[in-house]
Amino acid sequence: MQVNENKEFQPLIVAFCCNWCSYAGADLSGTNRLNYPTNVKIIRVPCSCRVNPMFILRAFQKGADGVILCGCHPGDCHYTSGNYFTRRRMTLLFSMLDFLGIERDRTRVEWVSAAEGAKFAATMNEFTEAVKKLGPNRRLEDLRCRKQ
Amino acid sequence: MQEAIISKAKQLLADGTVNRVIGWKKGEFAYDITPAIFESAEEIDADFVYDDFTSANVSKYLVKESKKEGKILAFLKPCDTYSLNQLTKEHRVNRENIYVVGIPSDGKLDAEKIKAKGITGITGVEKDGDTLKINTIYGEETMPVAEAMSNKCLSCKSRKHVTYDELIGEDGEVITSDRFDMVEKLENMTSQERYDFWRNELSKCIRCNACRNVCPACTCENCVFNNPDSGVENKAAADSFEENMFHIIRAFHVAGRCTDCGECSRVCPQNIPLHLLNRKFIKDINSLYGEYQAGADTTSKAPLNDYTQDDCEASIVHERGVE
Amino acid sequence: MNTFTYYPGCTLRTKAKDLDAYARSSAEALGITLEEPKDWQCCGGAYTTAKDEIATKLSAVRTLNAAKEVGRPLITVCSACHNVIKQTNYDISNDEEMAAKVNNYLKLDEAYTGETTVYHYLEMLRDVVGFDNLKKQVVNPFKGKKIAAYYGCLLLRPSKALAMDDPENPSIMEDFIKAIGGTPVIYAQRNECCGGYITMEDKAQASKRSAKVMDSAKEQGADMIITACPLCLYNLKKNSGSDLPVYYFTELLAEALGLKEANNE
Amino acid sequence: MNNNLKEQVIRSSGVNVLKCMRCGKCSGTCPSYDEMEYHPHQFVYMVEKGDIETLMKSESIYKCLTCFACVERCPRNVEPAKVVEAVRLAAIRKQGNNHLIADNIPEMLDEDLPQQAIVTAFRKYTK
Amino acid sequence: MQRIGVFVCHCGTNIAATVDVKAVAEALSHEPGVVISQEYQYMCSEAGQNLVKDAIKEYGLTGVVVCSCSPRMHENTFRKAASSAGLNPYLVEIANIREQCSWIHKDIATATEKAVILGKAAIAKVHLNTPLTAGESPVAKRALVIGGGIAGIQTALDIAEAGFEVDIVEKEATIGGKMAQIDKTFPTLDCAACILTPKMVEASQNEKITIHSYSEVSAVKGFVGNFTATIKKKKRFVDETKCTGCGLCTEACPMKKVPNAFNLGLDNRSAIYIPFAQAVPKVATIDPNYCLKLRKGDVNDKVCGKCAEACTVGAINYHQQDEYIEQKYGAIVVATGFNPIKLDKYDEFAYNQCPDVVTSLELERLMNAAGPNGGTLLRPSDKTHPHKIVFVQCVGSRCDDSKGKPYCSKICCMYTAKHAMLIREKYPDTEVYVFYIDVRTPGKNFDEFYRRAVEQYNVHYIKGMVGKVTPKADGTIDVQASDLLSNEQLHIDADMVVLATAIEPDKTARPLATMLTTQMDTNDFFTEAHAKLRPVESATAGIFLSGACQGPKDIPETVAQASAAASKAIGLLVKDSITCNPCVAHSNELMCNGCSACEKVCPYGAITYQDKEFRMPDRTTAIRRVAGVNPAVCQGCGACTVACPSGAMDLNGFSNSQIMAEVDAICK
Repeated sequence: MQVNENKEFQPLIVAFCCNWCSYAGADLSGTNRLNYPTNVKIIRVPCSCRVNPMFILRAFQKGADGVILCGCHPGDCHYTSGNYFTRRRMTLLFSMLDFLGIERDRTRVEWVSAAEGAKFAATMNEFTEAVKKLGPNRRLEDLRCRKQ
Repeated sequence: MQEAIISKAKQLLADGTVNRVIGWKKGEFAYDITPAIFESAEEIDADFVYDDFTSANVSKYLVKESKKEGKILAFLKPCDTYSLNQLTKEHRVNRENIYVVGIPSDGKLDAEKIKAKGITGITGVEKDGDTLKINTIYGEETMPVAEAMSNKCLSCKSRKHVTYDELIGEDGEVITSDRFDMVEKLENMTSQERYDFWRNELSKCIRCNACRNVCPACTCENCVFNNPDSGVENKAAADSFEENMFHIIRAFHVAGRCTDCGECSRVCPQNIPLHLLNRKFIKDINSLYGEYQAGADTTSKAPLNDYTQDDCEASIVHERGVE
Repeated sequence: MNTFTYYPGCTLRTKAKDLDAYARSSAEALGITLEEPKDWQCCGGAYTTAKDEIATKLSAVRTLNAAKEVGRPLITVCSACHNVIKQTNYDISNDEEMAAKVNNYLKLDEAYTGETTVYHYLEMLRDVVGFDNLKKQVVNPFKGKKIAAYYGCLLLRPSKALAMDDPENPSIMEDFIKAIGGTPVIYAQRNECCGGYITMEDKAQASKRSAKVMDSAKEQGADMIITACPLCLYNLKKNSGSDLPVYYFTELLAEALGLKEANNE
Repeated sequence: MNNNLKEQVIRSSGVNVLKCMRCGKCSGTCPSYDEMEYHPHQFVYMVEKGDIETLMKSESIYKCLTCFACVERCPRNVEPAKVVEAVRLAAIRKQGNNHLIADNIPEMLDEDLPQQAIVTAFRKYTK
Repeated sequence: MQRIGVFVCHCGTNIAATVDVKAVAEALSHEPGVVISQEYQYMCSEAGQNLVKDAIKEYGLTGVVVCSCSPRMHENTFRKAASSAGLNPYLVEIANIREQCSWIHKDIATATEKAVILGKAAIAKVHLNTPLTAGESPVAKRALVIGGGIAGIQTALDIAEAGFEVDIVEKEATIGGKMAQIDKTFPTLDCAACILTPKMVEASQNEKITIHSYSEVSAVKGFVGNFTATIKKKKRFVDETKCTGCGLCTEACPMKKVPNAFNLGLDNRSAIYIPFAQAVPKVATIDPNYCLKLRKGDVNDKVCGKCAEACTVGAINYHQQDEYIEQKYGAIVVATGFNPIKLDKYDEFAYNQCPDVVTSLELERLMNAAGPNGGTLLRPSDKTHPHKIVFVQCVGSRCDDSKGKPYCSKICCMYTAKHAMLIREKYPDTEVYVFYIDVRTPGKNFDEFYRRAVEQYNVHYIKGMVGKVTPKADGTIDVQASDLLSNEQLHIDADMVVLATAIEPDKTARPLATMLTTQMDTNDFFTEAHAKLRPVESATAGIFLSGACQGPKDIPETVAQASAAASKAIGLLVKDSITCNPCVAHSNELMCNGCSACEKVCPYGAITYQDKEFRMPDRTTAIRRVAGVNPAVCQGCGACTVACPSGAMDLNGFSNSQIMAEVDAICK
């Protein structure tokens, strides 16, 4: 999180991308020079189903303002079924975070294929904008008051 | 009831069906009942207790006990049988080494609730219809049973035993409960209100680990919070990550496996309604992936280890009514 | 439900009273209520595309804002008004800089940023009434009449702003003609300009253009030609030198619905 | 080459003349082609070169029907009609360059002429 | 103590122009464990790789971080380099500061800042990397070619020639593709059928080649060397093994008014049909949308059945169902080809209004001896000889994105010259006009060919574009166009107008790309692994590209690429095994609960359980049920790692602690 009084709030976005579709999609937006903000930092995972909810919580707790998870489209998982598990896991995790009063727009799952460089860039632009609007992530970082 | 149970225990020990019994014995106070192992009729006669304060679920003890030599007898209330089934399904207990006697339960009492009425020095209780007679060292007091009933029993979901070798009394039915009411109430709050609620609750946590230790789903050989490779190890010098996220991670770990036995909230010394986190998952699973009751059987696939091609997208969370 | 804000425009108050009167009576018969905003202004007749022309766009924005305030879509019938208002609305929705400038001028209580939906009367017939429903209500069908629809340039272009129909192969007026029982005549010049705008500047050119349109329709065997634009009607009638009759589409609509006599009384 | 004028025309029209691939389709579709000295594609090209004054002096700027055929059909989305209008505006915005003089109007009128003809003429040819 | 080397690549100016590489190297040199941090112009070059190798030896590196292009590009290069210098290749990590940094950002300060963070994340990860050893996996000695046009046929023939089994999957009833519809070919003007049909026959007769016509690939699973594809053989209601292609059924069929797709709807065929005389396989197919019996819905109904009566071998089967075949392949070649675009958006050319305005491919059929007019060029509207023909170039090509295809379709200039020449040759009384923007003829003998059209055949080439096509009542067509050189607007009274329609990839390509996890550009052309150096491979290992699915191509180029793709596929198929990914899951038995959660989510059945005896801390022994992973079967998706409640299951190369370390480094 980088906040400067005079500067616009710049959120830190962590993007988990599966190696086969979304990471390749991110590469393609690079190859096609499709801009998205520097706020987005990508972590490569073999499949979206490798992403443990703990990673997402960890990112938030360490100062991320938004976390997005990208994988192959349902039905197109390189490993056949990984993203179906991801879908259930993340649906429940996001629902729980919402239940705890964490802003919904800080989390997102997007299916981006290796051919969708434009979608990747557009998604990252949108997501960064949405998180920017929310301001810094304080709630999840501070869900539990520090002990006295 | 206590007599029936004790005689059953002695009978099964005597005929060699089992060589141990897991039951309960009194602690320091009358309402302080804890699980205990009995190996002889004498021990049973001396200490065995089963009364309205006996709520502890003994299934978790069976993880270790069922791996020992010989069969062990366990008396299980309906809710406890769900826990045992779930453990059986996850290969955590050796079901063949357990002799289960199902016992009925019409709800257990919460001593804290009685004490909250200003009643102290409790030596025993007696139910008389809807009225609870409480014997104290200062004399007899009364209060409505419902007001002394433990929270988890107030929202009881089933009076049915899903696994047993023998029953004492008649078996009950799965009942409709209002257990999701509080979850729903929270869901209907604004995000800020929910946040304030949980921040207030979770800040009370002293990380005593009682919730984890009592949970019949938390039976890992080594808890992730003790696993140096997990990245969330609970170290003295650890940063606040594990501290902050403990309850979310714990709830997620038991999602789809939690039978909603309510033990976590019951044992919490800070009275944090931890069961609401579990119920939220259960409610979501029921509404998104179809009704699922963990522990109801030993063969079904856990919802998080399963999928359909037409599952909803995670964006369903974002699409819910805007506050 | 079926109430719309209706913008007649200045020409429909004077030289094109017919276009207006038939439109109103037909709408009523079709169960549509058209409500005129209190004080509308002339739309300016031609849209100035220049980015640095703001003042000329204000009157159209005022009309759009009036419709926004009552919360109803805006219906126009004159092609020129429609074109100006629709293009204004498109640009104000898509060009933030222009929207900002316009709102600086107007100082409305709430900035106007393109909230109003604008329909041409024909679109209302197609999308609200439905040509099938219209067909059911026709009492005097134009059986056997070969009718040529004249779109001109204003109804269709630029298509990204007007978005009414396929700009090169439109069908909305042909479908309308079928609904009122006539036989549509397809001819190549139906979406080419008649030169109406230039009639004050270069009458010869206006004549040449309009003759081309009329000849093209006639060549394909049309009995009459219909339009939604007063300027086209004038130009095609006056300057083309052709004897092919030219009508407003609303006149045929009213006649088909059996309302023409009542109107003329 | 007049860079100020070129810039003004480009800004006012909002057109990126560099997108033109010089296919000439605008001129192929223009209904006023024969009336024009400089044709739509030449407008685009001459603006690119900065040769604006020649265009401003030409009668061509008053011959465009604003029918948007060139805009609609340009494969490169260049919108030549907007360039023509921007050049025309540059011309008539100059002092005393109104192309339509009010006193001349009455003689042009006839009983059927819709007033939008007059309104648009003013809008297009005067400042 | 870790000794990590960091190497920052300039990639010429690709990275260095937007990322201050010196600053990145400087910043990363202060990270814990980093003993050397350098930058260099091209890390992937021999010299760059030597930097890494030398540093490994000189500093005794225990880990290497290369800040460069995508790991999908050069991870292997640097792993090999490390390996040759004695460092385990899996102790190398790549920070992607090109595709995911310098190429998408403009501001040097923020891009540099991001590059440093990406570098730090890679360093944090490499700290936790462990040496891994790759196993091997066998290669299935069979190739799948998707698409049976000239590209697919050539690829299949070449692969078969090398001795491997090949399956061609073609969605139409016959192989041959677009080339079968073409009349003559440029620049030699030889007849397309005369050179194509022998190849079709060769393919069908080659023992190594199996042709699945009227079929689609419905699913692809697996990975290089080990793909499993499901092929859907669509029901054609004719038993392929019995049908002799005699054609009696097509004569018997009473439903004769079916638009003939092979002739692009310019004439009709029967509901049961053989696409054309030289079709391969020469087998009839029933079009269920037109067949009187099949349209009824109930095949047991006593309607029609004329074809079954006519068939002497009993090949007609109205009850036939789709059939699914599953087959293992080592390599897959995509050859899905192209189609002309739909012309709905360009109706100023009156394509939808006038039958005498045709596309170039339609003209091919109109001129073809097997076409609707038996090779005599007649107007579709009234079957008269056209005497004035106008060709319009670049219809839908070279457009702004909002108006059409942004690319040049490449083949139109040449085939238009061919058409013009053929018409002038055959009908010298016909005037031919070609409206062009540019005439593009790069290719051997191409410009000479175009010059012949102008100089020898007197075709009128006019620089300018047609603006409006107006069909007139007398049957002629007014073509209004600009002549840019003479600065005039022309009107030509034409009898026919031919539109050089842009070409686009086949619509089946995009879903296929998704299925194959291969990349596509925004125009749906498959993206090659490297635009210059790996033009026939996709970025996904084992998937190769052949023909126009990769970009517009003429026939010689298509054939060249088809053979290139074949040789790449052969290069893979000759190997008995390929090194497999060592980044597989493993279970920490001391932590494992034996709960089976991992087993339930494993798509490969790589996890099995067994009871094992363990010595407990109290010196007793206990039998516990624990999970084990078969590394040869595991593909390393990681689904099990998250399903595991105790964290006993972890993934090599992407371990919990490695990913957590990356998260921490990024969020610091």
